[in-house]
Amino acid sequence: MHKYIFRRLLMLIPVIIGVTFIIFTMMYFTPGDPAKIMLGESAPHTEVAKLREELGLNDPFFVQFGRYVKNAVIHQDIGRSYATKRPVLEMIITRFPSTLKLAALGVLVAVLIGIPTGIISATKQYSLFDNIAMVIALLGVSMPNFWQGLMGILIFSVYLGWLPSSGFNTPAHWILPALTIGTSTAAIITRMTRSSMLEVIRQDYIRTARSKGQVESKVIIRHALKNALIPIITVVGLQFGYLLGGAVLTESIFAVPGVGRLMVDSIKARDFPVVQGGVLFIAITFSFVNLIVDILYAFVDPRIRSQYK
Amino acid sequence: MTDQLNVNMSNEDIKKKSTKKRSQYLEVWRRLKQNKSAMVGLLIIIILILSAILAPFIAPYGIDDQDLLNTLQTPSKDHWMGTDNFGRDIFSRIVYGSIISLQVGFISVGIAMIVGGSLGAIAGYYGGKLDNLIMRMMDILLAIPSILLAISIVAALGHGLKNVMIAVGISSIPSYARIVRASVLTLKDQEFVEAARAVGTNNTRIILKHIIPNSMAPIIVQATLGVAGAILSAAGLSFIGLGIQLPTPEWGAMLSSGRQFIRDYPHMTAFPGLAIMITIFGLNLLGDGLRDALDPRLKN
Amino acid sequence: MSEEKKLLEIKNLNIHYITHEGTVKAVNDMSLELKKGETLGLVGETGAGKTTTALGVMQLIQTPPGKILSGEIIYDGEDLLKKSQTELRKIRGNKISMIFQDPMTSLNPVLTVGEQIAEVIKLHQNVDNSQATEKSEKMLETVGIPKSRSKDYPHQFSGGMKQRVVIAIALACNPKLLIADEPTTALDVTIQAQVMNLMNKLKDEFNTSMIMITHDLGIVAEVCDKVAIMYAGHVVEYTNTKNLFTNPKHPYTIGLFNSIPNIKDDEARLKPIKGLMPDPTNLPLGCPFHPRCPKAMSICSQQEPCRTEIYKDHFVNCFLYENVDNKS
Amino acid sequence: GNNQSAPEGDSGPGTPTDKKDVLIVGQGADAVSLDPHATNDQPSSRISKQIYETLVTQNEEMELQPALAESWEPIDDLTFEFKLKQGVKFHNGEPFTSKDVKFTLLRGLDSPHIGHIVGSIDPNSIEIIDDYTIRISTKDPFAPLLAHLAHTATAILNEKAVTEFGDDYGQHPVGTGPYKFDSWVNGDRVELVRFDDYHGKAPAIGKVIFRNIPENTNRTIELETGGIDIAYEIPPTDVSRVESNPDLVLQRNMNLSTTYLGFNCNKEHFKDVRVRQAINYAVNMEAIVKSVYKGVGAPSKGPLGPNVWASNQNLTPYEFNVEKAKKLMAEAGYADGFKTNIWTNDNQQRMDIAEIVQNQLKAINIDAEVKVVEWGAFLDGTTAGEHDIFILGWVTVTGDPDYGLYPLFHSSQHGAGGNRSFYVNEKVDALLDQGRTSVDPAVREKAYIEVQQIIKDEAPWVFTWSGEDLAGVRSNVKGFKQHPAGHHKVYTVYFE
Amino acid sequence: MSQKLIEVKNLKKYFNTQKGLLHAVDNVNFYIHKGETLGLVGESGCGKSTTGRVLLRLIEATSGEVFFEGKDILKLNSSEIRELRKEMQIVFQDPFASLNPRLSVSEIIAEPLIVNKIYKNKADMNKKVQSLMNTVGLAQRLINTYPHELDGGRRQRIGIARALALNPKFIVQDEPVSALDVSIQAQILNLMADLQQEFDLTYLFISHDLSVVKHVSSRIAVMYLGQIIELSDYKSIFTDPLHPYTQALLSAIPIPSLDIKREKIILQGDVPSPINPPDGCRFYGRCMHRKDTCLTKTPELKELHPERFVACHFVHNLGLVK
Ligand SMILES: Nc1ncnc2c1ncn2[C@@H]1O[C@H](COP(=O)(O)OP(=O)(O)OP(=O)(O)O)[C@@H](O)[C@H]1O
Ligand SMILES: Nc1ncnc2c1ncn2[C@@H]1O[C@H](COP(=O)(O)OP(=O)(O)OP(=O)(O)O)[C@@H](O)[C@H]1O
Ligand SMILES: [Mg+2]
Ligand SMILES: [Mg+2]
Repeated sequence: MHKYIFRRLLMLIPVIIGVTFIIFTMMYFTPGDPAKIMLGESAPHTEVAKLREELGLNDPFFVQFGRYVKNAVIHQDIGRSYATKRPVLEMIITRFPSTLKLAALGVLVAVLIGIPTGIISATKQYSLFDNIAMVIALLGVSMPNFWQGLMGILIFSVYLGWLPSSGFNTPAHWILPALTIGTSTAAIITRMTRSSMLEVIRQDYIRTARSKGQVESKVIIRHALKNALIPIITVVGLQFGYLLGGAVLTESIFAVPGVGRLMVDSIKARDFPVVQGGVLFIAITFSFVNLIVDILYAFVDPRIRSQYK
Repeated sequence: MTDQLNVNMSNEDIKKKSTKKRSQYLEVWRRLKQNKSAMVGLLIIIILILSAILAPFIAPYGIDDQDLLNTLQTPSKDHWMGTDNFGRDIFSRIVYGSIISLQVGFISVGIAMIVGGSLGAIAGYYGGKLDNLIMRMMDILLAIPSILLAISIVAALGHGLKNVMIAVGISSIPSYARIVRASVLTLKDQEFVEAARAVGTNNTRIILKHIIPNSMAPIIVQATLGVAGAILSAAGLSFIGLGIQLPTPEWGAMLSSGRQFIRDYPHMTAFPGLAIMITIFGLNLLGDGLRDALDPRLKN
Repeated sequence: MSEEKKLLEIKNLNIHYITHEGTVKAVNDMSLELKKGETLGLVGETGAGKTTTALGVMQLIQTPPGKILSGEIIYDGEDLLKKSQTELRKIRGNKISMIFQDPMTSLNPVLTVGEQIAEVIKLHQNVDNSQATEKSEKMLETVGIPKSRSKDYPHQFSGGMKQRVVIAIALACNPKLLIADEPTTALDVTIQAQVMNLMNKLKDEFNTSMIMITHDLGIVAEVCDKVAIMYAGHVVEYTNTKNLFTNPKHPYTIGLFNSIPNIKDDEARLKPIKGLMPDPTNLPLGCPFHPRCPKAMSICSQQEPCRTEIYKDHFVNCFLYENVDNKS
Repeated sequence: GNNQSAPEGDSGPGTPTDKKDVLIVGQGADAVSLDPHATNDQPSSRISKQIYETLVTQNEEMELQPALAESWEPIDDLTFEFKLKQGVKFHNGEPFTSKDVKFTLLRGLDSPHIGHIVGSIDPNSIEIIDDYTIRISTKDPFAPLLAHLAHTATAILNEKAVTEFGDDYGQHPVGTGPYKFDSWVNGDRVELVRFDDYHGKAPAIGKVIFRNIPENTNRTIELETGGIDIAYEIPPTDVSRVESNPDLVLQRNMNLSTTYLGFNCNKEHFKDVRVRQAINYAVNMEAIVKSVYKGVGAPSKGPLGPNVWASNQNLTPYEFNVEKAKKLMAEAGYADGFKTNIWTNDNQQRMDIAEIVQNQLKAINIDAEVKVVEWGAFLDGTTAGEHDIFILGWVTVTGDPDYGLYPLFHSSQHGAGGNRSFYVNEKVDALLDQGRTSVDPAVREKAYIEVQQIIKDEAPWVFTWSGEDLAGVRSNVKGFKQHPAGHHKVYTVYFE
Repeated sequence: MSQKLIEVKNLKKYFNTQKGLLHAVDNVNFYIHKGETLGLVGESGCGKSTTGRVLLRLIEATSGEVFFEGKDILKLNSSEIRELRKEMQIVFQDPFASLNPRLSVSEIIAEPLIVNKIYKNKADMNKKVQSLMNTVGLAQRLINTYPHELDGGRRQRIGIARALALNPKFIVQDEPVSALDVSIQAQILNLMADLQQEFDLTYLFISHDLSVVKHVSSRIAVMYLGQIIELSDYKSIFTDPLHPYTQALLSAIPIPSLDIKREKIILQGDVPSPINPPDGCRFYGRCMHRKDTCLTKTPELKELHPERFVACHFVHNLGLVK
C-alpha cells in the first residue's frame, strides 16, 4: 500500500511539470498585460514599462519560465502576487479552508440526500417514488447553480429571514451555499447510486443472499450497497475534487472567500503567479482526492485491495 | 454435405426475425420507444430543434427589437414572457435563443467528442507509452480550470459564439478521451477484433470499423448529457462575463443580464432559466433512456 | 413410487416470463416428485427451463418479469406457493438450499467466505456470532478448505474452491433438499470430479435429497436416481436413470444421445438433431419438438401430447406412445 | 481575529446587540493592498482612507483643508512649503515628522502605480527644513499639486514600518489615521480598530469591518437584513427598494466619474468630424441613460462631471436628431453607412449601452458589431488602437480639470496614457498645457472652459453619463457622508 | 500424411503481469501433418489458446520457432504476415464475441476479401460471399441479418465461413463448439469434418472436452500449465494414457452410460498459478506418483515410441508403459 501511494505520488511529478509549463505558456500568450491591468486605464507608457520591468515581464519566455521553475524548485518559492504582493502560497492557503468547508458540506448534503434516494429508487424501480425522485434529481441537475443560489437567498434570507445571505463565517452562513451545491450534486449521486444499485441487485450473489433466507433490507444494505459503492465513491470523489477547485459561481453569489473566486479574479487580472500557483494547487488537491478515492476503493473492495500490494 | 436440413429448419423463425428490425440501432430505438420518460425527453428536444429552425415563423418579434419606452414589462398578451430591460420581447429571444443554445451544446460536444474520442481511441488501442503520454496530457488538461481556459480563449480570440464553443469543447475533451479509452480497452481484447486482425485488417480499419462503432453506446450517453452540461457551462461563462456576442439571445447571457433585476422583475431570469432547465431536463431524460436502451443488461 | 414419503411434489407448475419481446413460457405444466434421499436429474439444453424450475421451488423468480401462473409446489406436505415471505425465508437456506451455476459470481466479492457461510447459520440457527464463526469454519473444513482461509475473500480462491464454498453455504444448515443448478459446468474436468465427489459424500452424510440440474448426461449417469428430460419448458421424458440409459423413448432424448461424441467407440459422423431450439416467446403449436422430430406425424403439430406412462415409472410426452398399452 | 466579531453584527438577522460598537461596510471587492503605493484601486483606497492621512485633504465639497500639514504656502512657481502638525503618532508609536513625508514621496515616485499622482514632483528638491517643515517642488509649474497631495495615494507612511515589513507591508499598514489595521481575511474582510493615540477627534465606533460582497443584489440584501450597516454602490435597480425601506437611508451624491463613448479618431470613418457629430445626433443618450441607469446619475453635458472645478456645464448638447445625423453622414459621403465596431469590457452597464447604441445606429445605416472584450484584452486592444468605438469611464479623483482632461485629450497621452480616442488638436494641447502650468486659477479656468467647448464641437466622444454614488445606510447610522472621489470617511460615523 | 505442415520448436510465450512473469506457453514442441487434425486438450488457462494465437502471430512469441511449410513464420515482417493470413486462419470459441455486432453477416464474411483486396469488383465478391454461405450451410436470406439475431450454431457458421474466405490451408479451431448446446455442437462438428475433407484442411483443434477432441482428432496433445505433457495418436491416449495427469483427466470424464463403472482418480489440490512457476514437474503438487526428483528436474517431452510423446520422469518405473 505504501509503495502504491508512493508510486502514485511520483506520477504527480510529470503532471505538475506539464501543468506548470502549459499554464505558463497559456498565460504568456493570452492577451492582456498584467502591468496595464494593474495600473488601469490611466497609466502612462513610462509607468507601464517601469512596472513590467519590475515584474520581469520584459524577459523572454524561457527566461521567465526558467526563473519560475528555479525559484520553485530551489527556494520552494512560487512567488508573490503581482497585485497584492502577498506570497501566493499564503493567499491560496488562506482561501482554502472556505473552499474545503463548502466542498465538504456540499458533498455531505449530496451524499445524505443522494445515496438513500438512489437506493430506494433502485429497489423500487419504476415505482412512483422512483419516478418522482428521478424527476427531482433531474431538475436538480438542470437548474443553473447561480440561479438556484439567488433564489435561495431571496426565499430564505429576504422573504423568510431565516438565514444570512452572504459570507461564510458561522454555520448559519454555510447552509445556503452548501444546499446550493449539495442539491445539484445530490442529483448526480442519486442517479449514479440508482444505476449502480440496479446493476448490483441483478448479480448472482444477491440471489445467493436471498436463497439463504436473508431479509430484503439486509440483502440491500449488506450485500448490494457495498458492491455498488465503487462507482458512487468515484462520482463523489470527482465532484469533491471539482468543488475543491472552487465553485466560482456559488462562491461569488454567497460572497464566500474561496479559491475559485481567487482564481477567476487572478486570471482576469493576469496575476500570473497566483494563477500558476492556484492551478498547481488545484491539480495537486485533485490528485490527492483521486488517491484518497483509490484508497477508499481498497477499503470497500478486497479485490482492489489485493492489487495495491 | 452439410446438414442442409438445419438451414431449412425453423424458416418461419428466421423470416419473422429478418422482417423484424435490421440493425442494433433499430433494436435500441425499439427499446427506447418503450421508455416513456426518454420519449418525453426526445419530444422536448425535437420541439426545441423545430423551434430553432422555425424561429422566424414562431417568434412574434425580432431578436433586437428594442423599445426603450416599454422596458421590463411583465408577461402580457402582447409579450407572453414580458419584455427585458431594452423592451425586447423575451419570448422571441428565447425562441431564437434555442438555436444558439443548441448550437453551443451540440458543437462544443462535437468538438470534444471528435478530439477526445480520437485521442482516447488511440491511447486505448495502442497502449503503452503513447497511452501514457496522451492520458497524462488529459490529466493536465483536466487540471486546468475550465474558466482559465475559457478566459484565455476568449481573451485571445474574442467574445463570441464560436469561441465559447471552443472553450467549452476543449474543457470537456478529457472526459470523452477517458470514456472512449475505457471502452476501447475492453473492446480491443474482444475476439471479434482479434478475428479482424486474423484476416489481415490493419489497425486504422480496426479502430474505425470495428472498435469505434462498438464504443458508441457510452459516447452517445455521455454526449446527450454533455450537451446539457455544455449549455450550462456556456451559461456559467455568460455569468462571469465571458459569454456570447451581443445582442445574441443566448439563454445563459439572458439569464445573467436579468440577474440585476431578479428581485423586481423575476420574469427576466425565470423564463430563460426555465428554458435552460427544460432543455437540460429533456436531454437528461433522453440520455438516461439511451443508457438503459443501449445497455442490454438492464433490459428486461 | 408413492409408498415412501414424498419430500417434494411439483404439480402442474406453469411459469412465464412476461417481457416486452413477448411471453416466454419457461415452464409448462410440469409435474415431478422427489422422495427423501433421492436425486432427481433435470436435463435439458440451454433455455429449456431448468433454472426457472429451480428458482420456482425456491420462490426466487424475479418478478417482474417472471410469474408463477399456476400449480402447486408441495414441500413436506405444504404448498410453498401459499406461504408468506417470512415463512419462505425460514425455509430458504434452511430446509431447501440452492447451489448456483456459476461459482465465480455466486459469492459476494466484498465479504469474506467465512462471513458468507456464517450469515446463513446466524439466520436459521439460534447461535451467537462466535458460534456462527466456529460453525462456518467447521463447514469450510468439511468441504476441504482449511479453516485458516475463512477470512479470505472469494477472489483469492480458485473456481473449484469457490464452488466448494457455495456448497458449504448450501449445506450449512443441513437442508432436506438441495437444488444444484449445474454446479460444475464452470469447472474443469478434474476439478469437477473433485467437487462431484465431495457433493456425493456430503449428500450421503446429511441424507439430503437433491435436484441435480445439468445438461451433461455423463453426470446424470453418475449421480441421479431418476431423470426428467426437459425441452422448451416441457418435461418430455421422466423416468429412472436405468430406463433412460437403456431404453430412451422420446425422440428428443434419443437425439440427445446420438449427438454426443462417444468416448468408447469411434464413429465417423455424429447424428445430430436437426434444427434449432424454438424461439421461447413463440413456441410451435402442438408438441414443441415436432419441427425437429424425425418421427413427427401430422397430429404432432396440432395437439400437445400428454404424459403417458409407457412402463412403470417411465413417462413420455409423445404421440408415438400415447396409444400404446400401458402394460406392454 | 474575525471570530470575536462574528456575534456582534455578522451572524445574520436576529442577533441581539446591546451596544453596537462595530460598523460593517460592504463593498464590491476586496482591497488589493493597503500599501498606498502598491495599488490604485478604489476598494483599497476606501480602507486606506481610514488608516492613513495625507498632508492636505479635500472635504466633501472638494475644498482643500489642512490635514497632516497645518498650513502651506507657495515659495515660488515650483515650490510649496508645508508646516506639519506636531504630536502626531503613527500606529506603531513612531512620531510623525518631515522625514516621513520625504520618505513617502520618494517611495511613491518610485512606484509605477501612482506615477500619475506624484509624477510631477521633483525627487531631488524635497527639502527638509526641520522636523515639522518641509518644501516640495515640482519639475515644471504644476497647478494641481495640492489636489494631488490630497489623494490617498500620497498618504504618509512611516519609514520604520515600511522597512520592517518589506514586501509584506501591504498587509501591515501603519498610518496616522483614526483607525488602525487589525486583521484581514483575504477575499472576505478587513478589520480596523480605533487608534487610541489619534491626534484628532477620536472616532465614536471602536471597530470597522469592510466586507467584500461582490454581488450587487446581495449587498442590498445584506443591508436590508442588517448584515451590514453601510453598503457602497447600491445598484440602480435597488434605488427605490432602499429608498422606500424605513430602516434604510439612501445617500445619493454626484461623484467625479464619467462614462463616455469614444471614437478612434485614427480610423478612417472617424477622422471625419461630421461622422462623429452624426453619431452624436443619432444616439439618444437621454433615453439610454434613463434605461440603463434608471435615473441614477445624469447624462453628461461635457467631458467633466458637474462637481469638477471649472467644469463647463453650459455646453449645448447634441440633440437627438436622426435627420441631422443622416444629413451629416451623407455630407461625409456615408449615406449608406458603414460597418464598425463598439468595444466594451464586460461591465454590465457598458454592455447595455453598447447594445442600445448599436441598435440606434442602425437608423443611420451604421452596422456596428458589439465586441465585449475581457478587461485585460480591452486595455491591450484600446491601447494599440484596434478599436473603432469604445465605451469607458474616468474618475477625476483630484477634482481638478487637469486630471480629468489632460490624460484623455492631450495628444501626448495616446493609448495607455488615457487618450484612447487618439484625438489630436494642437489648440487643445496648448490650452491643456496652459491649464496645467499656470498658477492663476482664473487663467486656468478660462483655458479649461474653452477646451471643453472645443471638445464638444469636435466630438471625439459621445458624452454619456456622469456618475452618482449611491450608498445605502441603515437609519441608525449617522454622520456618514459620501466623498465625490469615492473614498468616504467612516470615522465620523456613530450609531444612534 | 507424413508431410509436416506446421512444426513448432521450443515455443515460449510469457506475459508480463502485475504479479510477475506469466508462463502461458513454456517450451512447447509439436508438429502437425498436412491434412490431419491435432487435438489440444487441457484445463482452463493451461495455454491452449495462447499456443494457437502465437502460431498465427496474433500475439508475438517470446521465443522459439514456428515453421509453416518450412519457413519460420516468427521471422516474417508485417507484409509477409499479411500474406500468411491467407494460409492460416482461426475459428474462435465464442461465436458471439468473435463477430462484430455492428456488421451484417455478409459484411463479416466479406471483411477478409475486402482487406486483402481479393476482388476488384463488388459483384464477384458478393458471389464469393454467397458461395461461402452455401458452403457452411447458411441460407442466403440471412445475408443482411446481424449476429445478435442468430443462434449460436449459425453464428459459428459465420465464423467458419470467414475463416474459409481466403482459402487457408490451416485453421486453428479454438474451442469452436464449447459454447454450443450438444445438439448444435454435433452439427458443427460434422460440418467441420466435411470441410476438412473437401478443402484438404489441416486443423489444430483446441478443446477441453476430451470426447469431442477424441472424435475429431487424429493425434492429441495434452497440455498442463503451459507445457505439453503427452502427445500421441488419439487411440492410445484413451486406451493407454501414460502421464499421471492424462490418466486422471480421462478418469474424470463423466461417461453417459451405466455400463462402465470406473475407478475415478480424484486429484488433490488445484492447478497452480502459471506465474513464475517453480522448476521441476509442474504437475508435482497434484501427482499421486511424485518423487523428489520431480521437484527439481523438469521432465522433457520424449518420444517413447514413434509418434508417442510423454513428459514424465517415471513413465517406465511406474510400470505405466507396456
Ligand atoms: N429474467 C428473465 N426474463 C425473461 N426471460 C427469462 C428470464 N430468465 C429466463 N428467461 C427465459 O426463460 C427460458 C428458460 O430459462 P432458464 O434459465 O430456466 O433455462 P435453463 O434451462 O436454466 O438454461 P441454461 O442451461 O442456459 O441455464 C429461457 O428461454 C430464458 O430466455
Ligand atoms: N494477454 C494476456 N495477458 C496476460 N496473461 C494472459 C494473456 N492471455 C492469456 N494470459 C494467461 O495465459 C494463460 C494461458 O491462457 P490461454 O488463454 O492460452 O489458456 P487456455 O488454455 O486457452 O484456457 P481456456 O480454456 O480458459 O481458454 C492463462 O493463465 C491466462 O491468464
Ligand atoms: Mg440455467
Ligand atoms: Mg482458450
